[in-house]
Amino acid sequence: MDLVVQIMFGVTGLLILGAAFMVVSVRNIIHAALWLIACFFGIAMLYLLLQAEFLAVVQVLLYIGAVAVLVLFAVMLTRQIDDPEEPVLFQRWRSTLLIAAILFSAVLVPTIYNHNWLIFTDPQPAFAGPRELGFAFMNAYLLPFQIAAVLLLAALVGAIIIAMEDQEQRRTRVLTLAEEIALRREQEPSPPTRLANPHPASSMSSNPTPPPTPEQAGEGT
Amino acid sequence: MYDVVDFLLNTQLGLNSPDWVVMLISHLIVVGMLFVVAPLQVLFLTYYERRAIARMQDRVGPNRVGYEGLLQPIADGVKMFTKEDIVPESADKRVHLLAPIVTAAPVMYMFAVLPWGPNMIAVDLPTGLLFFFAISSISTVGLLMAGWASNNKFALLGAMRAVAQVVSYEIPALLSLLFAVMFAGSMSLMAIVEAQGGLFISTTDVPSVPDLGLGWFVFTPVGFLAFVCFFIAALAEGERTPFDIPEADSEIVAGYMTEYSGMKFALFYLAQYILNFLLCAITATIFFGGWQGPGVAWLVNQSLSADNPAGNPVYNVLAGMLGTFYLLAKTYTFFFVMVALRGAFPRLRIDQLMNFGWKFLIPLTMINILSAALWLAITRWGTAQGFSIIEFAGEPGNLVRWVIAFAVTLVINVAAYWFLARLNVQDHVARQAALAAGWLAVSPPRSA
Amino acid sequence: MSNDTLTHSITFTETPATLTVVVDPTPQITRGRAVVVERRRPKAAGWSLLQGLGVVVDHWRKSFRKLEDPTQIAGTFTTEYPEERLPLPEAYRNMPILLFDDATGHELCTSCFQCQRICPPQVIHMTQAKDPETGKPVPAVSEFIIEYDACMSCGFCAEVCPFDAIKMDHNYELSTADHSSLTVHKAGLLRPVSYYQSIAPTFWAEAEASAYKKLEANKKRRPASIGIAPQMIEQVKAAHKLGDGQPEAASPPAPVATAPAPDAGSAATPASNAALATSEGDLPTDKAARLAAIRARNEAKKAAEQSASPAASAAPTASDGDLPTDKAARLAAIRARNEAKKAAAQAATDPAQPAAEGAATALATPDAPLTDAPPAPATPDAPLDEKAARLAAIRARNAAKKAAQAEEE
Amino acid sequence: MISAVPLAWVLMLASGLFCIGLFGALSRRHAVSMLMGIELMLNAVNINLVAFWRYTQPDEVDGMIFALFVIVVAAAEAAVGLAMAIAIYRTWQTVNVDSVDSLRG
Repeated sequence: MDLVVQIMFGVTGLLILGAAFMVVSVRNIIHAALWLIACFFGIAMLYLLLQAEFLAVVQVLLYIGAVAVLVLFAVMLTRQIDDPEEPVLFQRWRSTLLIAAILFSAVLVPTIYNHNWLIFTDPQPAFAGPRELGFAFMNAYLLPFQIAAVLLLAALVGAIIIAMEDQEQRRTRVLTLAEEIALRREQEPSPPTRLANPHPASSMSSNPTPPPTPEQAGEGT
Repeated sequence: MYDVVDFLLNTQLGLNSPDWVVMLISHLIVVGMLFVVAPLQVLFLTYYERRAIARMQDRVGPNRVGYEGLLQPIADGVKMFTKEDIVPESADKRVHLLAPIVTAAPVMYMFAVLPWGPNMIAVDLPTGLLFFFAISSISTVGLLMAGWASNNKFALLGAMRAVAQVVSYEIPALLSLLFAVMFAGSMSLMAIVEAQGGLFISTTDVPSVPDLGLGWFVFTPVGFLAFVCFFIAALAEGERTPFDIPEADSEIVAGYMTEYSGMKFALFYLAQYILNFLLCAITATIFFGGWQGPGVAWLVNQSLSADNPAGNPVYNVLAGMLGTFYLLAKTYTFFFVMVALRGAFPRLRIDQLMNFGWKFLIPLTMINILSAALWLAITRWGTAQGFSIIEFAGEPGNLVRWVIAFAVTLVINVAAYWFLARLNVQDHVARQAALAAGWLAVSPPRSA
Repeated sequence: MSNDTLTHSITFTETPATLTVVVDPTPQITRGRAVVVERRRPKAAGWSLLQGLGVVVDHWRKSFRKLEDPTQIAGTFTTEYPEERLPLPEAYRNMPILLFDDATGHELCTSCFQCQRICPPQVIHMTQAKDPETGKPVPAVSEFIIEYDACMSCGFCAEVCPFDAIKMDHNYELSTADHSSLTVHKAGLLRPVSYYQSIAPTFWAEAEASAYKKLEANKKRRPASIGIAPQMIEQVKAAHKLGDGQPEAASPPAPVATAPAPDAGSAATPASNAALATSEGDLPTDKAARLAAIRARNEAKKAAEQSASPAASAAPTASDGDLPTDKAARLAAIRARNEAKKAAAQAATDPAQPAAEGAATALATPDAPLTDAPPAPATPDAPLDEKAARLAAIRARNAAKKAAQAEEE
Repeated sequence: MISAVPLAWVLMLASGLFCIGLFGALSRRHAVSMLMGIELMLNAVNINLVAFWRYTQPDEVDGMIFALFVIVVAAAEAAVGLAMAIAIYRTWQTVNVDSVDSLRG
């Protein structure tokens, strides 16, 4: 039984580390995001191995269902033509690699191995489940819980404000052809021959408001 | 299933198999059954939908292949599987291949926590409800992969739309389900179903009501509002009309499925219909008592169990069959409603969809959570919880308390609905007026 | 511009009972170009959605009965096609057909070429019949071909026909896996008048009335020369004799053809007349024979091409010009006979088979005397057959020669 | 799990993940890639928290609570970070962070 668990742990660990490595090394950013999802999935599996079911489910729901999808979405929104010549990494990547390797081999590993951990060795412990979590959130951790909620709200509003397009730059409605033509005519009343304007959008942005007709001026749009 | 396999292997055959072998075999059997059931459901649902929508449009529907066209889905399936598998030249081949798998696999996982009958559940996870929606959110990744890997603008647009829609409607779906977790005190779907025994009043609210398996949550104002909200959100999650924006064929061909053919397309199709089935089933489970219905509780009482060693195992089978029958009947009823909605309503625009979700459904479900809390406080709390005002109505579990809770939550929910609807309509009217005032709803040019 | 002209202010006011539409008669320009339609606010948000759903479910509920008349707004309107069919309107037209008289078997077509001329896609082809003795053209058609696959169903041919001989059919089930079967010959085109009368009674009545009117006028004008065509007199008489025994309705709508035989007297033996009147004539023989000849040519060509090793020895002899002994040609003749038999099986008459066989033998021995070829009933067509067969044989020889040359090279 | 896999293994896994994430966050030029590196680091921390919870105090909820808070913060960070990436892209038409250097003297 121990061997089975060890094999499962090994597979999960390999999945996590391998996927994480691909995240930082793959050239295509979409592939990197997909590897990130694989890594998150491996971490959820690890949580299941660690008997933290609730966290595993939350990991899937929040990281894969929300964060990773958000990342993918953002990548697709900021799509640009990849220049194969352009380097993926900074010039200084060797030094950062060195820093990370030193951190791992000289600091983290010796610390982990030399510390004597206080291990709780009850073979059948009473696990804290979602019910206990709920009680803890409502009692001992109420204030942090509220603060986290406010943080989330702030992040939501902030993200919307940062990413919001300039409302004045865009039309709120798709015009019909008749409206489009009439609008163009209103904008440039003199040459009636220029019906087939190839760039209506650009002409729009240069002069977004039609000159107000008398009755419109009265209403104050 | 574990008991049955254990009985067969160790008692009948005397194999003395270890624990984990029994568990493995029993799980494999359950998984195998589910893997057979799921495609069969899809086959039936496609037929069912086509017949029903045809009737709604005064047509007959497929009735040529087999008796009344019952074999039509099989013919369609054969056609689908024999088609050529086309991968676009400039597609990202590996992601293109992976996308339908990533879309279809999570949907199969969702079967794991669906209770089919009393004690008939693959895994009774304590976090079942959360698991259900967590796993379903993985499918969106598959949609994005499909849209991106196809290297087709329609596919990408469809995927973007799908993800925006599914992610934003997951919020009202989960928020509207929170009340069930509060009522049942558990996220396990089995516990939620078991909390719905009774007769129009859940036995967890008033324990003295007779258990006819009709104490469905939908009979409370909280549950009803949550049901309406959840069903709308489920339509959006399952990409059903009127929320089928991601595959709006008049605008973006077939959305993220545009570049798929043959088996891969069939996988998408399969995933979609299984998801629809599961959403209907989860609606039935959480709001309409799942396998609960008249007679099931009686059969369960007669059956063999650890508490009742004198019971007859025939009743176990009968209870399971009746429970499954109730669940499937409810599920197909909801699917019929989905089909009727498809027949009745036109497709929404994406901005209408977002407005509806964020400005109407989410506030409404939040207010619904408030009234769910009130319901719990009124029906179950007392002096011990510091809520001594309610003590005049008697002990917790009293019918008077139930009536008070019903009235209070009804008032709150109706008022919330009315207020939010009015707010949204006013907003809409103001926008329309602004649009009517000029060709463009542009504000005056900036002074800069 | 037009923006300013289009503005009525329309107001819908819904009273409990009816919906009245109030249209302001004075056009007034309000807010530029918008048409303002004011509707009553629904009772509650989402109420109209439920109403819409109700309509759909109502249709679903009512759809289990059939739609009987168009005033109903719900009910299944599907016509389950192969089992049920909608009655076609009389004026429905699909493909042109040729008519012949039920009683006499007289074809109405006089080979005037009007339809061939007017046909926009030019899919009508016809050959005028000739008097076998004098060689002069007679007002009848010996072959009539319509390519159904290219026909556009315009109906011009039927409109232009002065003798009501060509009409538009109602049959629309023409799909076939065999493309060439859509080139329909005269035998496939002929329908009795009673058939057309059954599908389009009014139109036929009109046609008949106008024809009688014309006839009356002609009688007045040229009383002497009106009547049955002289070459038809004996046949008509014989047919009437027979028609006493056979009810008219029993005559099947299968093609009946009479030979444009000018010497009716010689062919007027009872036997031959019976053969004519019992619905199968000698036209199929003519057709079959020619078909056989054409096929024989094709077969010969094919055989010569295909039989590389066995015909290799025969090839030199073939190139010598000794065609009748040529193996390939004989093979072709045998095949032609088979084809002819098959064709004759369709016609299922005794006279057809000998004629076809005669054609085949004529092909095999092109120098055979004329008298060998067709037996009595087909006599009028014999020269035609002979000619065609000989032509085919010559062509077959040429094809064989060419094939042999190709092989030599 | 406890008897089969020592705590040090899980911590090693987490620290390895952390270092990979650190490398990614420091050396990728794409803004979203940097965010991904940060997500990896946060996840490594989460693994640690859950491992400590499981190995030392499975009957208490503190480890899970902290992990949940980390997840919340990570979600907020991802939302704001990606919004910034989109805003940057809209202004500069690129998301390579070293191209966004208008403050450089």
